[in-house]
Amino acid sequence: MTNKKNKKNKNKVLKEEKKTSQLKEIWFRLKKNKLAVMGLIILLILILIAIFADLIVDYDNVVVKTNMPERLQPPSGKHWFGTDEFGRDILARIIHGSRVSLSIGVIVVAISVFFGCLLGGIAGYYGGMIDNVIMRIADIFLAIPAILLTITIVAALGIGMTNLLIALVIANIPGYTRLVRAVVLSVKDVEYVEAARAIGLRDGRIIFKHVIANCMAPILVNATMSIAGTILSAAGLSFIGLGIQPPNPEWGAMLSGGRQFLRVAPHMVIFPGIFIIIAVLMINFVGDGLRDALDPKLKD
Amino acid sequence: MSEKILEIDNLTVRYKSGNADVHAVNGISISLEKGKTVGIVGETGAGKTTTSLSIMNLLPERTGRIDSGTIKFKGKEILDMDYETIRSIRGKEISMIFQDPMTSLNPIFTVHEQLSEAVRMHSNLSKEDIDTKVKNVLNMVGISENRMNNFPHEFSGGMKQRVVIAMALINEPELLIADEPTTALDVTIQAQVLDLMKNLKRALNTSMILITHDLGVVSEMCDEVAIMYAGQIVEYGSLRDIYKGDKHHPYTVGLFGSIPNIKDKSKRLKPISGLLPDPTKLPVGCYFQDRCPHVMDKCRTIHPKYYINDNHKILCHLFEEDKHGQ
Amino acid sequence: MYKYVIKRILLMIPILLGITLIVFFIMSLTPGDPGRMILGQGATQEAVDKLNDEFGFYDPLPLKFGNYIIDILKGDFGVSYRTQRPVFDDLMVRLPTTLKLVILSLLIGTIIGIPIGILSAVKQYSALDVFSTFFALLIASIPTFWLGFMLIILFSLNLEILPSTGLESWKGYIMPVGIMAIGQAASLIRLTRSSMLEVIRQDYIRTARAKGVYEKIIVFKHSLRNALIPIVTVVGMSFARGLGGTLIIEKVFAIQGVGTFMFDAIGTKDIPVVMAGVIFLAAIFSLCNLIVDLLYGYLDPRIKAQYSK
Amino acid sequence: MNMRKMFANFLIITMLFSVLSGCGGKTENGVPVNEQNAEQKREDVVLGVRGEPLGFDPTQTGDGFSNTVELQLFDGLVQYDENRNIVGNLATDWNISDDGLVYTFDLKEGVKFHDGTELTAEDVKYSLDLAKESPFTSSLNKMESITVLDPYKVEIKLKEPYVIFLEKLCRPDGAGIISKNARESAGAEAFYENPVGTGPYVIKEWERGSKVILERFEDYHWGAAPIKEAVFRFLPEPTTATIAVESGEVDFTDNISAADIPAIDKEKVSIYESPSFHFNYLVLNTNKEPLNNVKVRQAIAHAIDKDSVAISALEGYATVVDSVVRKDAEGYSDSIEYRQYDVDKAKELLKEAGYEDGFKLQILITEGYSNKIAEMVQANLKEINIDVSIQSIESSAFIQDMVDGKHEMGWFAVDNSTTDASQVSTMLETGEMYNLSYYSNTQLDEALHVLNSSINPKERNPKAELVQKIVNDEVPIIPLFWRDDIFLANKQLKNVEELFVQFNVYKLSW
Repeated sequence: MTNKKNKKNKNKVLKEEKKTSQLKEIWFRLKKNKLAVMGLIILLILILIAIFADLIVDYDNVVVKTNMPERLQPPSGKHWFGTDEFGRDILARIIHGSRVSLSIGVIVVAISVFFGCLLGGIAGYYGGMIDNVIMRIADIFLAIPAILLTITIVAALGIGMTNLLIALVIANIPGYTRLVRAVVLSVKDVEYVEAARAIGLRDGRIIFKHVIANCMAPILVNATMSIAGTILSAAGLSFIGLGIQPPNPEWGAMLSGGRQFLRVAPHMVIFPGIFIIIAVLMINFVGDGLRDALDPKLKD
Repeated sequence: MSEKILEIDNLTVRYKSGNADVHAVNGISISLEKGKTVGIVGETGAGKTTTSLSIMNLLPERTGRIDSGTIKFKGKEILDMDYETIRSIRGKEISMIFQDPMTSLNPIFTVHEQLSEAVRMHSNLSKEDIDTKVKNVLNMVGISENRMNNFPHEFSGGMKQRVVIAMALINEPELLIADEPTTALDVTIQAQVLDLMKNLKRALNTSMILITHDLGVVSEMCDEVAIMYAGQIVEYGSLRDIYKGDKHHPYTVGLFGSIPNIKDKSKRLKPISGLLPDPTKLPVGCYFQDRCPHVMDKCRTIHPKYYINDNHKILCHLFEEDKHGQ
Repeated sequence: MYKYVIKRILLMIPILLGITLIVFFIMSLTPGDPGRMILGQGATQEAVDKLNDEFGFYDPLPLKFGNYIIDILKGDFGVSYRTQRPVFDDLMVRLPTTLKLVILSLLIGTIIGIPIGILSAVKQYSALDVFSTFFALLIASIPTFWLGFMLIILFSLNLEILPSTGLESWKGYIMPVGIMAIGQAASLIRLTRSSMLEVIRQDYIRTARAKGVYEKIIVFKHSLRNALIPIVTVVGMSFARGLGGTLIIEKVFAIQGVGTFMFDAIGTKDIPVVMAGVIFLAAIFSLCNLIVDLLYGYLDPRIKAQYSK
Repeated sequence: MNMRKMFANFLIITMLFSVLSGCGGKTENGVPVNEQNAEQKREDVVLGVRGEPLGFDPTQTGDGFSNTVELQLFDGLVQYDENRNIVGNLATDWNISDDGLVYTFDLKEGVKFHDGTELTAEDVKYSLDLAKESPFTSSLNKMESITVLDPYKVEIKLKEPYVIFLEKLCRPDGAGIISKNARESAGAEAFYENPVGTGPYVIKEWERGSKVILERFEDYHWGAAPIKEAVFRFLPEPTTATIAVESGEVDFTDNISAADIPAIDKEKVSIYESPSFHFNYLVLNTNKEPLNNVKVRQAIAHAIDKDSVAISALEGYATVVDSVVRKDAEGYSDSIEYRQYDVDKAKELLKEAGYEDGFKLQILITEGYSNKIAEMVQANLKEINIDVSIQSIESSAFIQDMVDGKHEMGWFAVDNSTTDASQVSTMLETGEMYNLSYYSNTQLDEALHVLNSSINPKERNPKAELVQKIVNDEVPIIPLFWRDDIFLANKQLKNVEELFVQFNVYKLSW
């Protein structure tokens, strides 16, 4: 028995070594890309702000509590980014808003990638009827302009955070299904998949462990980019009134709330906008860096 | 001394990369007489392709660096030439055949277009004249005229290599550089392509540099042979010196040892143990020291000098005592 | 080749049918009813119910969908609940505005984007390359409406040189088209650059150089022709998506385009308009898809061969 | 091009934006367009309105955008003068029967339709018969019958007494008189888009999606209008409409967001303001737990800071009220001790009701400033730990859900184009469609019935006071404010104030 266990550990160790060296290699290449490093650092800061938002600023009486005498004040010593139409400090609301805005991107992409891999994997691996059906449905969803599809779904389910997420996920799944299917097709006939099939692994394991694991690179890069894209479209949806409902301070909602005061209090629109740009830009940098790091051909 | 078409003297080429530079070519010298063919033999990664690319200054712009050495073509120094001069030589006086025919042709242009472009670049012949030239060269390489307007993907590997050869020879260059022209082809096609190149060479009296790791091809095609190892020519000599000579560099012995010989009954081939040294951290002394059966202390400390016997040169301490290189 | 085109057009029909089914289903989930929407707050409940009956709003879903499909096949896309006019008349009024925006921005975006993309690929890691990549990523990270506001504050409010509304004069076009064009250029720069980098590394480029071909010809003939396929896809698709996608720009600059038209229709649950609009946009999308695929054939003989097989 | 330099550039660009936008305010770069050609008198006016009309048949349209244009194309039997008294228009005089059920009108002679034909009693009967049945003019469905007594005399019988019937007849966008034979010959469909009326303007051109151009009707029976051409441009976005007026592209707009007012350049344009008939209030659904408990409703009434709600919603451009009847309306009673903003009293009442640790409550709203009201109410009620969640849905679905009673608390607003106390019946009379509180009180119903039927103040005022007392005690609804109408107009445009009475371009001039 022990012998078998040792062998397993040895394999694990070997695999560990192989994996770490692979990761080290990617990290090594990523480090070279200065923009990506900057992106990572600033993203970490934003994430830390989001996590410790409660410690930085008290939610109830700073972020939500109205204080009408101090409404619409421009940036000042007391309120670095000024106050909104209810007299609430905009910097505090941005800090808390980061929690919602950043998580929207990650949640939506995570779910869509999961379903994308599931559907794309099956379609790519089995081909034939299943592939045709899944891909035709994907084509149907892709043919409807994304923003109109999202609006229709939100109009149907009603305005609110969860419905916004559902709408964005549904709009994203077809894209990922197609991406994963294409990658699976290119990897499917490669020898090691033949070998895996030969030693009798069940299809499920083959699809997920071997095939999809090896298409992680393009999926990962694409996922990073679409986290950025999702944050932007969530802000867009809030702008046209379908986004997050008050009082929780999501950046997009703050932007659309401030739109009315564009001339009187432009700061209400400028600062949340800048934070959206910074967050999305940094994610794009990391995504760009990842693409170069993961795609060996693109070395210097 | 017949006229030298190409003289490479102490060429050193380095690839700049983020953390450690790759020393691909470390001071090689080759001189080639007109009409002759020199074979460059060595394992992959020995610096053969880098040498061939440097001749026409085709090294990747950002990373390739020619640190030292001179390349004289018909007496003129190539490294000093401005863009227009070097461009006018490429494909006109010197041309190249690359290894993988599958990717050497532009997939979206017809064969005729790619061939006629080679002519258009160096002459302003009328369309008809160019067409006749293209037809002639295609016939020369055994491809029928009416396939002229096909696309590369409509040809087999062997046929594509013939097109590449046609493209290289269409302007009747004086020097032809062939970088492993037959490696990607299977054996039967390989023989046809080699015969074709031999006839064309004789017909057009082109001098040629043939790069290969196949000693059989060298013996058939070349007049002189240079054996490269880790960016250096460890042995250089005429066909007779290399194949019949008594003194050989240990690496050459190892190379010949690893060729299967129908007459030899022994079951196992004698491969050279170990691997090429890491080009970013080349050892002091002789680069072959880790794999050389006759390694001596001197080999690990002092870099060997050439033992020269008439035209035959060997870079190894074993032979140094007999006669010091002039 | 024609066989392929006909096959693709026939394939569009099930897709359009599928779209109709999905959008119809989603729209039926939306709250509210046309009767109340038309008669407004003042009307009595009986009047609202009577009107809803006329529209067959209370029929069971499958019956409603069946009738709708039959009408479409007869070419009758029905009448907008709100304006009582045939749906396509209203859509056609809005189409030229959006078309102008999309085509103009696409043209400018392409004219700026592709050359810069090529240059930054040819001169990789040069100042131009680093800056254009940074610029492209920056523009891709800015929410369109935020940029719109900033420009309105800057040019309409403070400098008062550009109108902030609609497309009355040519000046009205500058900001909306400008924003869309930069966005287009940004994505094209990144795409052209990576696509060109991919091609420049190919062996046949080295062969061309070895043939003594001029650098300019190598870049613009050999490399660009090969790099065009992904570029053509993006340009084709952004035109198709542009028609429905200019909603945000239309909202910021108060332009009555297809985007706002669809948005209001969805909001006011004007089902015939939403259905007709989505089918129309999807049809254009599929057509663009087909045109792009045909362009592939033209650009790359290997693909053309597959088509005629 | 190292990293530090690039990041510095990025900062500079963002600073540039904020600096330039921060300074806002005025630049004196030359005189705006409209003042340059002030010398030769302008003959046209460009009006920025919020949306596009659907059609121009007063009896077949109910939306505000169509009404705005219809006001220019048709006349009613009677009209308001500048102090909102009712005077004759197509009718020279009229009398009302004692029981308030029969109205007889003598028509003005020689009034021309746009197609040159003459107005007769037949046209009046035809128009009002249509309005009697149409779902778009529900307030006129109270008419029983219209009979032609002679070519210039007509009699209208009502189903039940309707105190504000004459006010309704003042509105040509519902009770406008249309030409009978023009509509019958062209057909309802064609008439819907090019109507024939007697009003001061005629449709010249309708550019869908962008503007409607009206042309002066030369032989209008009160004399041709000073403005020859009136262009209605559709500007849905308030901020854009405001800028359009400031930049001189447009001469007038009623689509202003109160938030922009401080930034408007007062030298270039003039701002007019006056209370409207748009009454905003909070609805408490008495069928729903715990709103069925009167103490809870009273507590909520005390917890709402109405002034802050008005500021957050409309920047204070509203008339905040305590009573369901406005101060300047007849019948307002100042003897009642109305509920004031008092958080402690609210907590006390909640404790008495047994809900001091609070409960969850949903407020139903729709697009527009009601979001701001909801956010303010949410913040106010948080003080007495009532946890309010906001549910916003599209306007027509919102009305339907409220009518179906799906709401707990809700915002609502009515515009009955009157401040008369009788209008409370639409909100609180038992069985009324818009009694959204589902509140029923026989005493209140009886008082409202009197208010609707009798016209003499001695009978009405005590009833009005009773209504206000019951509403204040029982709190089925919480009155908030009457929204102010705000107009923004070119400095040269004259008597813009008259538009507050009724949106008649006829009154404007340069």
